[in-house]
Amino acid sequence: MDPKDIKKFLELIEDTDIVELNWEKDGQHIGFRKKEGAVRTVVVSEPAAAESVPANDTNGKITAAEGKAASTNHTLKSIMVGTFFTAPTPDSPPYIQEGSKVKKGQKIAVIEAMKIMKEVVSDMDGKIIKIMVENGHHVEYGQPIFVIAPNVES
Amino acid sequence: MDPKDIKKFLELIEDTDIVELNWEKDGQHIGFRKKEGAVRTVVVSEPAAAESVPANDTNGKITAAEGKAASTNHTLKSIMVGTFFTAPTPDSPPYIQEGSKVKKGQKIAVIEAMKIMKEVVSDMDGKIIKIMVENGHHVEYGQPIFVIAPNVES
Amino acid sequence: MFKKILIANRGEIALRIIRACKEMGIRTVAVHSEEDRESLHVKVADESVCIGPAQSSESYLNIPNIISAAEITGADAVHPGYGFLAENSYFAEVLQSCNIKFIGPSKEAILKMGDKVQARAIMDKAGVPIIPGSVGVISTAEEAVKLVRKIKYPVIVKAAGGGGGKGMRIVQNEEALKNAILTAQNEAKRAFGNPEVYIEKYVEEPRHIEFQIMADARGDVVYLPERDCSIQRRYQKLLEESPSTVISDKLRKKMGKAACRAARAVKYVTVGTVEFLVDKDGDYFFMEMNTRIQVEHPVSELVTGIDLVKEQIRLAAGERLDVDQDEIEVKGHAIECRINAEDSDKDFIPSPGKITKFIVPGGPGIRVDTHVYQGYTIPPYYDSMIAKILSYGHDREEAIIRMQRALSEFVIEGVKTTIPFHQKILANQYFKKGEVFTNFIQKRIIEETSSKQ
Amino acid sequence: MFKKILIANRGEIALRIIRACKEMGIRTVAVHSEEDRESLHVKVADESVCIGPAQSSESYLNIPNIISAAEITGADAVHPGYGFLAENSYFAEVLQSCNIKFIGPSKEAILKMGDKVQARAIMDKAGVPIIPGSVGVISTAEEAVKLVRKIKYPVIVKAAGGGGGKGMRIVQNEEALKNAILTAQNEAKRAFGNPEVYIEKYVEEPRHIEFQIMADARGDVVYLPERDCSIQRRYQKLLEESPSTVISDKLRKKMGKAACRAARAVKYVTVGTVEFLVDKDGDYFFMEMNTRIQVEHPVSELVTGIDLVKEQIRLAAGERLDVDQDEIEVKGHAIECRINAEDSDKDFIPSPGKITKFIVPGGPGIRVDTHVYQGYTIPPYYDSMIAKILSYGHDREEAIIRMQRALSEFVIEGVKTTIPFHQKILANQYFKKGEVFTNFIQKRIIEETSSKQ
Repeated sequence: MDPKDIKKFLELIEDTDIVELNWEKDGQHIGFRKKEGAVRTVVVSEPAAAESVPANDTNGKITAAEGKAASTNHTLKSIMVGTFFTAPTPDSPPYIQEGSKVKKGQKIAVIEAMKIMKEVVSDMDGKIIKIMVENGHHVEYGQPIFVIAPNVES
Repeated sequence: MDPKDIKKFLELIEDTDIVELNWEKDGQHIGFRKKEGAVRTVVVSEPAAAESVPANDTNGKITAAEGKAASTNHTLKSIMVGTFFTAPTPDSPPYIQEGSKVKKGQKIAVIEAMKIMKEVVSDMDGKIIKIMVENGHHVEYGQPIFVIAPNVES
Repeated sequence: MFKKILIANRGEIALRIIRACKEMGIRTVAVHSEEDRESLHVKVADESVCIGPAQSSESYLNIPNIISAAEITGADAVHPGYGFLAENSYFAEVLQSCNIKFIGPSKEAILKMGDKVQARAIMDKAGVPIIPGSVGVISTAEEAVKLVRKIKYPVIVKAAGGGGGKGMRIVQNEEALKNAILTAQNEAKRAFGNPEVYIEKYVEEPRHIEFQIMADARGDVVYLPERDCSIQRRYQKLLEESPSTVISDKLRKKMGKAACRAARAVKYVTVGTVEFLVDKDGDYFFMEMNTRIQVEHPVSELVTGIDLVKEQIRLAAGERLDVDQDEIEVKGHAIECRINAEDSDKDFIPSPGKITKFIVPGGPGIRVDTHVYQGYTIPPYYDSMIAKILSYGHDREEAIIRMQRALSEFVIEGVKTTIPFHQKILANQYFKKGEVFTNFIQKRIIEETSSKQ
Repeated sequence: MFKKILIANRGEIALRIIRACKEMGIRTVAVHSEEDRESLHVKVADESVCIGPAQSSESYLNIPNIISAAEITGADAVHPGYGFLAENSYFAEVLQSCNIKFIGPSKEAILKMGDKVQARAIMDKAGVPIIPGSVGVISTAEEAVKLVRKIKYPVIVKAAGGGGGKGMRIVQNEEALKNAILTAQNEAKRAFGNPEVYIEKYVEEPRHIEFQIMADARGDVVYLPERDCSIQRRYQKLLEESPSTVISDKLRKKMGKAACRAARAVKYVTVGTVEFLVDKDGDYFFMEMNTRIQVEHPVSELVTGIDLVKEQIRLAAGERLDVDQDEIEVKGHAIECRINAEDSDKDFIPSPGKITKFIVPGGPGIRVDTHVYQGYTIPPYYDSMIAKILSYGHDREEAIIRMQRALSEFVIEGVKTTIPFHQKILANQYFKKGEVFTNFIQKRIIEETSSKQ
């Protein structure tokens, strides 16, 4: 992440009551948490057009590479409201970790709602790039919970 | 005036309570009168930049000529509120008519306010192009009352 | 008292409830669909949770997500507003099982009043006048023919699970009756999942008069002065006022007491409304009970000074009524106009879109309840009501003039609204004289307008 | 009754007067400067006339153009609002000579109350308590020294033609007195064209309590419950309420009657306000009379139900009072916050400019009087007040909470406003207890804030 971008973000959240900010360039997600409040999420699902244009300097090459990744990475969003857990019980090991390979249909988390645990399964074969919600935190409808890099067919 | 422009104006005033509309291209004035209401005036004092650019077809030449006139013509505005008269008494002949040559300081109208007649004098040597208010009608502050073409020093 | 209330609704009523909570020192949780992120109720609440996509069925009617939202935010009560889950007894039941208080009556009271046939029987037993008609559900055409020979035509066939005019058929003679029963059953099944219908004598040119009641858990019930909601279009209320021009002090007392009996008969707690039809002779008949706060509650607030939403919350929390019947009196006159984003010139088709200019009326005697603002985009998914304008005056004439003044000031650009239609109603001579029946819009506005053209 | 009223003012008060006229069926003429073409009062009036350039001296104070505007539009009365020409006896006189009714008292009453020294003498004669001090104008320091030896320090030197704190000097001892007289005379001459000064005993920690009166041409006068306007900053009122926390029913009656005597003493007609200082012992002293409608009139409207602007117009038209003193009672409690486009963090410097977002509060018990809207540009030429928010509650506590709720909803972007400052006042413990004196802002807000830093 470019230091200029970091500075820009810090300026943006100054004077707000945002206490936690997650920024993901490849998948183009911005998640933030408000003080005492519910989780609010802004999802920019389409990477900006400019980023997929290969640039012509050293920095540019990196951008181009990132741009390519961005167009393939996938965000799995919560379709329910509840509490997010990375493991089926407090004592069990987590289903997966960042970097884990996953199969389509594989259990990767649970969300507890109304005393019932609902399993979250991966919707594709690939690799977990990022777990976007901390274990035990709340999720709302539509909130990004995982970034998955699909297996490249080549 | 272009028939298209006329049509555009008619569309604009449809569904409004405007009952009288004066449009002056050279001096760029638009005056309109509301039903039962006070006179409302919009003054666009600067001719649009585009009009001073000579165009390259037959219509264009006329536009260009008008554009030139517009940049030199002068609008005399009322600096008081009252009733506008073109003559000192109902029986007298009018001070001037459209087309009259006038000298700076020459009486060209009177405005009656609070039973007192205040003279309106021309603020330059030139020719009256247009009397913008009808005899006996009301004027408000800043309302254009005359368009004067100054004498060209050549 | 509750510490945190989740508002399971949107729009102006969500905002209204949040306002009451703020004034009571109760924290608030707004829930919202993805579409409603920029809605005012979300911005004004202390917390907010997105509960689903735009479609109501997946968001504002999504019971698991709403209850999860209450759980993760630690809300100890849920206010359902009106519409959506407000009269859903299952929702009330699930909340109860989760130890979250439903701000409304018991699930039993909701169920009893929700079944129109059962409600009729309970009212009859409680001594509340009901419209002559079938005692229970009508199953066959033969049964219907026999009944109607006694009560005479015209009659109306209604859905037991219904409301809002759906599944209703007015029948003028015996030939039409059989077919009407079948059609109504089919329509009722489609609309409410319940094909049961019943028959009532059709009251001609009635007024829609309703009584707001407040009841506590101890069984004390009081009524507020009536609201006249006769100005309706296709069973949708457009303009409400209090008091009514035709209800005498004596009749008010009689009907008010009947409304209280209705509430007691189902052990009603919190606030509710008993709706009556009043015929030309001043006879009144129970129509139905709304077991929730209503859109038009502010007209009663203006003439009595009672904050109904605060009272509703207090009563739901188990507190006692703090006002006696004889302390409640009508003072002045209030009118509400529901401003909808609809094109009244084009058969009231909804007019969603971005509000490009919005200047609300103000000054003396005007109250505005709205969740929209300049720059807000009205989504096409929900109710078209975008504002309620209320006027208050010393008398009906002043309230009407104030409303006319307010509507003339109200600037809404970017969408079509029903403001011009309300201006027609307010200027109508029959309206000014107070001669309003439930057919007013059809007879005095729509037919008169078209006959002039 | 008048057929057409010209409103010689701008801003919220022009809109307020137009609203009253609309409700009375009177046509309206707005006058405006070139700068104010887009102002709401111009849009809402039936007609409008541009009377001059932006500067008030050339437009809203331009008597010939305003009277011409009344003549060409055929207005039969002029309402001056507050400020500008509202207390200009010459304006009242010229209108009278043109057979146009000035909506206010006679020019004689304006003159008498405008000269503070003369007013003191008239009040003294009428049995209205005045602050001990000079009987007339003080010309020399020697005269002053002699007087103050009798009434004791501290004293205050005031301009006879003054108001709003200009030309005022508080003097603690004899050494400072001579200099104070000279300085005040110079300042008064510069500000009001009249160097005359007088001396009063300085009342410490007083409350500013004022009584709204209404008087008809027959000489009947009634008073409304008091307004407490002690919350001031540099003699400018910020927040007003009715009733006051310290005025007993008995004192209200005593002061109200004194206010009526004050009005009768100058044959006052229409509405006006008698301002008093009330000291710690509950003794009250006449301060001045405002011979016009005031900014804070709506708080009295909310607690009495009387529409003061309508009454003012009725009384100016020669109609009689239609309310008796014993019919006027306080019901509930009302608060007004004046929202100014000022930066309260930067010594209240004005903050003109474009309003980029504007969402007004609403719901129960809230009244908003404002002439601005989203997209409007606040010009730098006039008063910085952009809105008045009023809250009404059953009691003071509810009114405060409602106001806090309303201010928390009020969104104004693009300019700085005094909303945060009002929030500080409302949250202050001394304010909540009702312990407010005219030094409240200085002592409880500004000094406490700076001592914390």
